[in-house]
Amino acid sequence: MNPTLHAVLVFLETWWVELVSGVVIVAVVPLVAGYIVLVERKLMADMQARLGPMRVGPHGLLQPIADAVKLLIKEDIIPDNADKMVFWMAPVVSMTAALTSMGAIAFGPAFQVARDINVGLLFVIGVSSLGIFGIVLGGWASNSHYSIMGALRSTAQLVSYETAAGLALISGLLLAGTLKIRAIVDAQQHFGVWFVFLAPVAFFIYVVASIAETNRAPFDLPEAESELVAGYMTEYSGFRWALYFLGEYANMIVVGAVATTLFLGGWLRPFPNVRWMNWLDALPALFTAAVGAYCVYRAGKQPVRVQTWFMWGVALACFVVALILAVPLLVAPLKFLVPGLHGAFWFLLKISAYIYLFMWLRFTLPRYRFDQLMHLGWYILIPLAIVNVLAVGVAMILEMEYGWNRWLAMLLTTVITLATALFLLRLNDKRAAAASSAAPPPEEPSTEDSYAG
Amino acid sequence: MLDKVIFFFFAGVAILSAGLMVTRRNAIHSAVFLITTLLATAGIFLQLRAEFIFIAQIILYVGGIMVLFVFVIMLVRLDVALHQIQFSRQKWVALLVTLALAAEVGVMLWSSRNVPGQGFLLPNAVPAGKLPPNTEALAGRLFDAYLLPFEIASVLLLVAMVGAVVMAKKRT
Amino acid sequence: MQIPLDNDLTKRYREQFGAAILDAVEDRKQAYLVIAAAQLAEIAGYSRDVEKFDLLEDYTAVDWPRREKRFDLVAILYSFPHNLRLRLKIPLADGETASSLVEIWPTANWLEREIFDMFGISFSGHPDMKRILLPEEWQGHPLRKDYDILQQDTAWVRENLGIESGQ
Amino acid sequence: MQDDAAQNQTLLGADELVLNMGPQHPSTHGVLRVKLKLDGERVRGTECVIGYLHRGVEKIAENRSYQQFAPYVDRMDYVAAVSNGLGYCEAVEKLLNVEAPPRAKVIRTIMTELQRIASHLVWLGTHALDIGALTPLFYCLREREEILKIFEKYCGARLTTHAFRIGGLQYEAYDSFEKDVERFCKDFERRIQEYVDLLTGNSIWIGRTRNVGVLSAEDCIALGASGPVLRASGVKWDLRKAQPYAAYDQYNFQIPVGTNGDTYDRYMVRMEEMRQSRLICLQAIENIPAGPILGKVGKVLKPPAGEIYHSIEAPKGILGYYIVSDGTTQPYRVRIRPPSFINLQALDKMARGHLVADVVAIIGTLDIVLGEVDR
Repeated sequence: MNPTLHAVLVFLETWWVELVSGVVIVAVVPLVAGYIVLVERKLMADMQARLGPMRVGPHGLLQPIADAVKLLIKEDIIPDNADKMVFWMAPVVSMTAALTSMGAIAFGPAFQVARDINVGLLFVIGVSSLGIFGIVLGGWASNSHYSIMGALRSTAQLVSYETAAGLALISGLLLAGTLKIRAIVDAQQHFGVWFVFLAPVAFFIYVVASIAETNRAPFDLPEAESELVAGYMTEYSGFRWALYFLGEYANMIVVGAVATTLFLGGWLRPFPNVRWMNWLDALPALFTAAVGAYCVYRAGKQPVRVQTWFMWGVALACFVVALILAVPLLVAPLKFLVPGLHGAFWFLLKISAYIYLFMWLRFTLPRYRFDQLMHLGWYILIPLAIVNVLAVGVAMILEMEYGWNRWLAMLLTTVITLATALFLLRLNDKRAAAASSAAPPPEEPSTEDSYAG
Repeated sequence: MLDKVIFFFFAGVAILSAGLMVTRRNAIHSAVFLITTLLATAGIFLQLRAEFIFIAQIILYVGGIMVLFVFVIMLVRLDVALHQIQFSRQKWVALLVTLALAAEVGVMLWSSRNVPGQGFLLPNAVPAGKLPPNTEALAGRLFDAYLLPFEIASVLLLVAMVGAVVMAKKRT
Repeated sequence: MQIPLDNDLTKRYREQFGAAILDAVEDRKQAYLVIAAAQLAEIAGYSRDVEKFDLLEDYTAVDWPRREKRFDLVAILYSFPHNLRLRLKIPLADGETASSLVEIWPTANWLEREIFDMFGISFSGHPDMKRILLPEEWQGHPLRKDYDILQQDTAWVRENLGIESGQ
Repeated sequence: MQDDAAQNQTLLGADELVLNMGPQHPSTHGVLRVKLKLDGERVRGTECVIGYLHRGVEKIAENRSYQQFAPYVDRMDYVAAVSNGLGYCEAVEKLLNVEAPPRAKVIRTIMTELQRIASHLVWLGTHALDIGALTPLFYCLREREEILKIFEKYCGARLTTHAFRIGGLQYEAYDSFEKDVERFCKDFERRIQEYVDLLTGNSIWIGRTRNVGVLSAEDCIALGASGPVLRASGVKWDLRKAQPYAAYDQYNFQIPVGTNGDTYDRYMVRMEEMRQSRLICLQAIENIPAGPILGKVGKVLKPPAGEIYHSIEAPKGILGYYIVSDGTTQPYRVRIRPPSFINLQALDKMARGHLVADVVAIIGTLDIVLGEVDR
């Protein structure tokens, strides 16, 4: 046989799962991101006493597709004085980084592209942090003041909060004792408890830092629309802009997946080791079936016949998914499918909850100012994260060397870190009080550089 | 076969972008090519199954140091640099140093041609399963055999960091 | 309905500035003093510091093209302590400059620019005497009674469209 | 604008960055252009470029009869058209020496106070949006909608209402007017609580507004800033109390004042003003006197020669009309003292030394409407 052909065949034989998964990620994530946007708009509308998108498809269900088509055919504007090469490249970098890092994430025990990479979690974090180059270079290449200010803010913000996020992750990794994603989840199964209960402070720090890393409100300063118009993407339009947008939402999925893997038990169902809670296994199927039933109920109330059909279609899809989730439970020969399918369900559910939290915060909170953001990162989160890492380390030594009860040891770390947090906040208040009592006259610019760090 | 293709791809990218990095006039472009070089090198590390080095390269050099590089470059006015002389004129010295370096590398490669497990130019890759997981191996080494040097190094870094903070505070 | 005014306030003003107070009138229960432009700064300073008219509520002008001094500058003062309003009228001929009140009431800054913009009265000692509402290249001052928009319009049409007139 | 050499030297020794904010910018509330001189993100000076919306309202007035000009004033501060109309009608009435009948005065008061609430709601929503809180805007617009519905039922228009006529009112209050107003006021108390829950205690909100854009009482008076801006710096002064017009002397209400004169105080003052306006409305609908709604004015208005200055407490500050009559049917000169125009002058003083993000908060807290700034 031709050696080249042979090599190709061997390659395909060895790697076909990974290749297919990779293609699926690249193909599906943009669609998912589009629908996350729709969900976000719908939720925002619901919280703001209005309806949100209603025109395209029943209840606006086809809105993301309409948006995508519009963005694709929109004129692609490149400013005259822009640095063309960098301007072209920047959004692609953002998007690529987010999608690549998704390769190492395990969406359930069965769905992972880079299976045996030894540094799984580090890979995800490291590669997703490369997305910053897209933002910085895009902001620089646009040759606009707003863009470059957005880019500068973004750099400072990411560098600061990545530190806090990394330290928070270390607390969790100490507990897991490995960087492999699968092993991290296994460790939680072995412990019989999600790490969020053992290291709640670390989880909290990671939540805050991950909001900041994904540039979401209340930390969306790089693109703060009321100050910097759109920050680094001011000059972008059409599909390039859409790439940034997709990158941002893909990043949300990534940070959600990291938090889920490390702190929320990955694809484990709640109470994974408690035998009498096994009825929870039926929940995924019941849940999707209930969604389907609701769609059937709503189908009759649609004003237009097309919409009724559409609702029936959605209901049907839900029932099919429910069936897929239920059949392996009931039919013995298919039992081997259960962990994979249900794992994926729980994993996606947890990510969704995490992203929902992001959205909820966005609709509720005002935006931080840049110096306040830096202050929060450097004066509170980072010291807190350092103390937390130390405390968790000490607790683990207490447990392993001195045979302390694990819960007692971990409770101690939490108490210690919370006390530190209180102390830091007090310190912070004092500083703020001192600053306001000194009341610097507005003409006198303070010498504190808000980009410090 | 595939290994070779991947290796030559990464190596080619690394060398090409290194050359471009040196010759670009625009500092941001240089930075972009430096990033590409570093990423390509990281790719070679990954191919060698040195996963930890790979990710350390990406997180520290690309994600950390290069971000700060770009950050600083953006704060500096580029048009000033455009009018300055790009290369220093000591071409002969540079040539001499390059030749010396090339000779050293050549001698090293030539002398290792007979060492088992390494070829003249293309080292034979070790099969995947044979290597111990190198993150754990590295950690074991660092915190076991080389604990003291490791700690000394970290104290040094800490001192440098504190020093930088003190200097920055003094200036303002 | 204009009647001459002779209350304590006007008496104090007359004592202080004598001939500079050209007239004191009450019109529909509202008082105004007509003062000479030369003394404007002193009278304004006195009004703020002694009579406690601490707020320059408004500052504007009226054009009377047929009069010898065609403009009236009108400053509307308000006193917080006395809850009292007073108008100062300053007759001004075309081309004459008034002294700026920015030093006394910083709020006069934009108001004087607006008067300059609309009437073409310029103020000496103003930190930034230029148009405020209309573009820099605008010709003429629209609130003058003899202002003609057609002139400007025709000029614009000639320059930009290359035809004689748009009307 | 007193730049000296030392101030031009920035922290890094670099040149100042001049950033154009506007005329098209999401948070300049219209077509305002602010040239910001920046050192990094710190503001070293501002310069407002205005006039993009200039329509020459004062010139138009000279070519219209007194009645014809009344609808034009609605287009100045278009989020508080009723207040503009009240000021103009009362000024012309003073010029004519007539007075509106008591019933008209009370209905005017109710409408104007509703308009004040509506105007403050627009301010609150957009101000919160500028600071990054998305949700209050929609809550505010929901309540404003109720007010606009009352306006619509009363006079058929929602935004530029032309609700009043010189001498009184053209329209009798519709049948369920009192009931509608009462229902709105009853609901509104609960609604204000929603805004308070979202913003007042929120530490980010406090962080963004406390000590931002401080304006002392002296600065306010010197710069002519009026309305809530003046009251937030501690001056307990309100034209509705100081020189009552319409029917304000009949009702009990408080003048809220702040202490620091910062953005947070202005927020608190306006929130309290909405509550007070609600109380005024509740008092007023209890007893609307019967009687005619239009005073004795002729079909053709020919005020005797002379002049008048009349000002009212509009939602944004002192709104004054200086009208000169030469005895004909058309005003000889109408000068409008726009509160937004004069309050906007304080921007430079307030913004210096703050960050770009604060400029946005300060523009929001000044509550300007560019239609009125430019006229």
